Amino acid sequence: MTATDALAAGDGDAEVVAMLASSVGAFLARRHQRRRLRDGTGGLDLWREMAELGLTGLTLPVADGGLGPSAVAAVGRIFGEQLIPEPFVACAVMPAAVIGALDAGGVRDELVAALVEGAERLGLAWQEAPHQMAGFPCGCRIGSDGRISGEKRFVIAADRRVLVTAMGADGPCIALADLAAPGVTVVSQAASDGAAYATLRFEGAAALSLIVGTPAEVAMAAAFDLGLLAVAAQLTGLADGVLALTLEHLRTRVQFERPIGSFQALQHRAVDMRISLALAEASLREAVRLMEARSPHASAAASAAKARASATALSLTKEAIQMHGAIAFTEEADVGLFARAALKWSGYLGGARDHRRRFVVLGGDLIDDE
Amino acid sequence: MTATDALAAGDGDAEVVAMLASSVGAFLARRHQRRRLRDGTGGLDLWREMAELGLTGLTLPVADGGLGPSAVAAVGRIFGEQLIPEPFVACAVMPAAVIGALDAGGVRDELVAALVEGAERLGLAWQEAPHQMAGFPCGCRIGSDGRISGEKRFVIAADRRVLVTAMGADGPCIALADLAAPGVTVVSQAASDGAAYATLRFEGAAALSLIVGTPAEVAMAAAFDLGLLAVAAQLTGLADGVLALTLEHLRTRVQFERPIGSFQALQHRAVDMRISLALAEASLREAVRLMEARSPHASAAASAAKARASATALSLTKEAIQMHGAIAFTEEADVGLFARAALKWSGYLGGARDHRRRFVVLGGDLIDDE
Amino acid sequence: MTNDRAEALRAMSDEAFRAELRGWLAATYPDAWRQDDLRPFRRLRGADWLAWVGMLNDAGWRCPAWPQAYGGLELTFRKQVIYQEEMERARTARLIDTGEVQLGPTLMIHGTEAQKAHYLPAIRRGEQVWCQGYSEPGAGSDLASLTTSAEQVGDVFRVRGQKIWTTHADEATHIFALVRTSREPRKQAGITFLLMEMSTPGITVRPIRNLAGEAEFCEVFFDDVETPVANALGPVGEGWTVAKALLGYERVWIGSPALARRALALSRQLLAARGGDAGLADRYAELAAELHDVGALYRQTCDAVAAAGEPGPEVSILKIVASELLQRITEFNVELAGEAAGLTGESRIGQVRTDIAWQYYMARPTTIFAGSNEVQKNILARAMLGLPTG
Amino acid sequence: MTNDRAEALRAMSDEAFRAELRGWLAATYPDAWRQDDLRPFRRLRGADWLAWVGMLNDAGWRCPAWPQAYGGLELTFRKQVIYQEEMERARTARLIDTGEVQLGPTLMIHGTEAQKAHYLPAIRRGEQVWCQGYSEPGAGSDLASLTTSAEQVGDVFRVRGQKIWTTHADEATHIFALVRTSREPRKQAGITFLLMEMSTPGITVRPIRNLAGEAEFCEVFFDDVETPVANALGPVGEGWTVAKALLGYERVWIGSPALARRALALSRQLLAARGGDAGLADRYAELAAELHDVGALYRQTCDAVAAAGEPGPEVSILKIVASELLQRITEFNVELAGEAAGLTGESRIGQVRTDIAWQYYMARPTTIFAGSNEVQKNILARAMLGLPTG
Repeated sequence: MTATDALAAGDGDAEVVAMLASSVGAFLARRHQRRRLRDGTGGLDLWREMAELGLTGLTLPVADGGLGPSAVAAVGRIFGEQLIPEPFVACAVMPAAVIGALDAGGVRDELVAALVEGAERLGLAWQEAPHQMAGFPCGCRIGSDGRISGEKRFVIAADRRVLVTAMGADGPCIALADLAAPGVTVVSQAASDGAAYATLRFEGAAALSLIVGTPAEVAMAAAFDLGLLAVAAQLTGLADGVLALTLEHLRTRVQFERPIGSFQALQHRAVDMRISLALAEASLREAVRLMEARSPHASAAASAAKARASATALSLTKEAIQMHGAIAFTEEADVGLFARAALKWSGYLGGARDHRRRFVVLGGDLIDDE
Repeated sequence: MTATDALAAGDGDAEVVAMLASSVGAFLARRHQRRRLRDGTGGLDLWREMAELGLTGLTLPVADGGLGPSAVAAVGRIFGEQLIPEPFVACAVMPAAVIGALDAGGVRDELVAALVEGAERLGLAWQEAPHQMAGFPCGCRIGSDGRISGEKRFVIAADRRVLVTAMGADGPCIALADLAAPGVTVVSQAASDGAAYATLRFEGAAALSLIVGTPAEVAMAAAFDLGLLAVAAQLTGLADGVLALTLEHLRTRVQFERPIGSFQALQHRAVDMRISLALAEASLREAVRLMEARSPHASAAASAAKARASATALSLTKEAIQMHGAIAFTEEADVGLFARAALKWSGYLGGARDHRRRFVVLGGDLIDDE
Repeated sequence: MTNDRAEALRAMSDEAFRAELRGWLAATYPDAWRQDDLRPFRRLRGADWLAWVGMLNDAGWRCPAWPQAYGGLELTFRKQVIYQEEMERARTARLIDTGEVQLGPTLMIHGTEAQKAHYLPAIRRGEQVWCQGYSEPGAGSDLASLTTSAEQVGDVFRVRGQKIWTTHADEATHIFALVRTSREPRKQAGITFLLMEMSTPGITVRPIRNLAGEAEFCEVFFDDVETPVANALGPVGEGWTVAKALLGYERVWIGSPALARRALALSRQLLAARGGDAGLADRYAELAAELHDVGALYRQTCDAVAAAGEPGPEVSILKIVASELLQRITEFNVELAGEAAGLTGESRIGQVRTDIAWQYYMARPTTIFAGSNEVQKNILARAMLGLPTG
Repeated sequence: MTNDRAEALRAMSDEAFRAELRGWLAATYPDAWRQDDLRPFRRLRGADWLAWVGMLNDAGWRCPAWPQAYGGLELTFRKQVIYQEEMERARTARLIDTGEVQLGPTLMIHGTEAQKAHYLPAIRRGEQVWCQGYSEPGAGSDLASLTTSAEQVGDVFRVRGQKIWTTHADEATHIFALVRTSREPRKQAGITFLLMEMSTPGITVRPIRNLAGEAEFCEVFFDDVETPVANALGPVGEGWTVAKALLGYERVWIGSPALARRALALSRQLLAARGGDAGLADRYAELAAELHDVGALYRQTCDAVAAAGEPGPEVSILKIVASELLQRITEFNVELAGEAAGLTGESRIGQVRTDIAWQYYMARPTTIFAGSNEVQKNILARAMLGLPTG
């Protein structure tokens, strides 16, 4: 049973998801090499090709062509295993979840089209400080005139426009802002997976309010949980990929006239790595299951999956470096690329400790008790 | 270099301490078998013999025959390695530190004599709840009429009388109470090292105030730090003993036609055990050095040593059980005795987490920075 | 119990089956036997054991995995999983029934008709209580090096030697044991699977008190014990193969995190008794999230077994993670209890009536028994990861 | 520097010596070179390296361990410890001086008078910058399997092969390398310790960019490089023994927790920037207490070496604990930084100007180089614990 099969198992659209995963795999084999990671993302052309495969609108409602959590997880795993730097989570999974929640009409139609066609990478700017969980931090305000002020951080790769969360007179609001508009400053900084993080500063910049109040909160919460699921899937795929690389190294690297994988101390550590991966896969599948079922425990399970995947990706890449020895420390070694991406993704949308705390706050520890 | 040598190194009284350790070692080889642990402590006769060796007054001032921290640590290590259940810490190290601080005169002379002759095991009742650090918890009050009310917990093996900490009108106070007096209830419960824990309840019981105010606080603080040092030494000795037992097992137990100590995975774990022990020994020596030097950092170092020793004793006994296999789980196996004593001593006077916190609160993390 | 009963249960939907069992347990199971904070890993022994087996028989819940031909319920694996889940949910005490779980399935494969007719009904009714004689003082992880011998003298085997770690041997009426009937170059050859009555002259049992003060395991001594050659199960000299077949679904259940869940429920209460301590809460969250993940892996593995029919090597992962997590949680409870962990016997911490040392000790052997975790990792390294031998 | 200077330092009390060095560093050491939150493990390179060696020479602080006969200060081990401590305390950048620390002592033991006269003064003055050519792509932990060959042709060796992980080879003027001069049954035999100028025709250096984006290590290729036979250090074929002698006190310094201390200072600031988080504070306390214990072990080991004269196998323990602790602290800093750990290059967290990924990456090789921790544990298992071989 492959990981993708496993994820798809029990889902009504299993066949669709399997077909999607297979076409994504074929596409990436053609378009992507890990080495590309050093050079940043592939730009809008590549993004458009991904859109053609249907990857940018997976979290839209079914009526708009969305496929739901199991598809998100299946694609996320492939992005992780192949270390794809394209901003799948930040510019597809999360914005699509918000856009799908908008009232029908002009702006929604235009945004859905932009997403589905891959015409631009739309960002979702919600976070204002490290370690923040979803919600509406109060630093960013929107006036009744639609002007936004405040700062957003850790925003990934928006090309032209960005969805921004802000507090207004009528409560939480998600608005659409143009990055080229007066009063918007964008400062980008390279990040270790190849996709930059940006800080956006709004100083009375014009924005278009899209959704307000409880619906805005619900949309943002859904986007966050789907984002968690997707990053957890990427991290799990990453862990899978780096373990495969390491096992291959253990089987073939000879020192002291033996393949180093025949040394028992390394064997036991390799088994521990495999066990961590098994738990990450299990936690991810559980989150998919509960999200597909729209369970009240879905958010807790998404946090558990993100926590486990973050911890697993960090520990497996560290062990992989140690087992590869010095060669792992060179910039050109693939194992180092896994370590760099793990560093970024494990912290993105909150780290292991943050999400274990959220898991308990949401009552995840009580799911199995009466 | 033996552990005892190492502990004595750099101390002015190194020779005296070495002689003491040697005589204690010889005495215990004659008087004690580990097996005795199952049957509780050896009673007052054995205590008196220990007193004759000078073990009960080690923390008295030099003028009263005390030998100071390095002697406490050296003796504590032997008690730990041999799993001696006699209440060395609770009825010698800690009460002697308090008694030594009393004003010269009648009661002091009598108590010093009782200690040094081993006429009775005097307790020090200060604690009122688990995880408490030294100080004067407010649950126990002493009136101006010398009557005490309140409850003390985790008191070890007082025969007849006990030193009690209480809050009075004039501030903190250490008083002397008779356990047989009206208004005193003693409830004992067996503990896993063979020496029982008692809960003492005072309901207007008569007591004799011995020391009040800041001097009482200073005396209690000194008793606590010396107690920490002594338990840390016992735990370090215990870790040393159980590692020796385990290494012997690894060298001799044959499975799959090989001594199991030839398996690399177990070798690396055995090295990790030895490393833990090395850190416990180092932390203990550092605490001895700073206490001997009356350094302002001595309390922090004592907490570091207790934290490290607690964690090491627990982890080494767990690993020892695993490496011994099923046999370790029998009540008659020595390795189980080590596990049981580790369970008691690692929590006694506060566990690893408690003491790491105290270490930071006392600024121990800043010792090496300017 | 009749075939009608089995058929009725088999005909039910999974949900109805679950509701039926849950209702019966709620109505029937004695509170005194339930696992609680004092005895979170409680097992039934002696008269309680017999009484519970009798209740299961009377109400038609006995032997869920056995074929109807032998009086079992012949439930689907999915319903067996539900059966385990509901027992755990009701906090029923663990029932060590070596006859039902281990010997029974082996008899069905390797037993003669006479053996099956003689033993299986008695096992089901609880009239025979079986124990397993495998380990020896010199043969633990390396079981094939066993030396207890059985010499054929006419139509009897004369058995000499010693077994150890025999669970509940002091309450068993019968024992099945691996004995050496010949010396062969390959250690696994020449071993025979032998059935014996505990009352046979020459068998002596010595219970072993464990760290927690309980007599859970025994030594069993064989001093020229004579047992009919007909009591060999399967061919003489083929006992290693017979014993190997015996694992089956047992390997799934042993990976259940039910005990870890009991232990964490205790953690939650001890943590509450400490009053908001954020550092300890972080550690609790870590263990709780791990339990969640292990629980997910366990359920998914059960689903995979239900689909595939046979457990693969990956069930060893469950045994490792469930046992190690159980230990870590009991260690956390020691930390939470502080000084009280040093007490022997019952103690009260806040409102919790518990015995911290007992649960700590009882969790120790889970990483040692049923194939030590080290041996499991050796096997996984080769079977699952394809790592080379030295 | 004169012998007078060395004699003056030797005559000082330890305390006076410490005060003298501390005062000089405070007055002289450029702030720009100090380790800080941005570059907690900073090393000097290139022109800075040359400038600092020049300052040390000018002020009479160069070569503290060398005998006066070779222009060194010939300090007691105790004073060498103080020298290290004060350098660390002043947060001076690490100075990788393979010539002073590694080659120098070996030359003093195995060098001919001509070799000593030619190389030692130049090393001391900083005119020769040496690098070490040991590891090869196929010979890492198993160094004895090296294959770079040196064929004797008349009075020259003709060297062919490749070295890797040669620190700072791109800035070195000279290299000492282990090369194979004959094939022997025992892998360690037939190896020769060879000295070469980097400018010799046929030597090519390729810097390797590392995970942190720095070119710290190099590959060095030997393409029919001819070097005089007289450049062998020690007997031809005995290079393994010559190289072994080279460890000495270096094994003590490598176990210093100075880098871990720098990393924890960063943790403290990041923790403060987070504002009271009790869960993280507990983790900080754990690491801080461990640093305290490792620091105590380090100082005690230094004292023991000062007393006994020679480091024993237990110094390997220090290398293991110092490197693993350093890694754990850098991982904690990653956790503290959260999303910011994913940034490449300088970032600001609260008031801290730092580079989280850089310190995380730079800590990785400490458990791999200078004898991987796994190899160290193999050795300790035998040498210190007396565990048997398989």
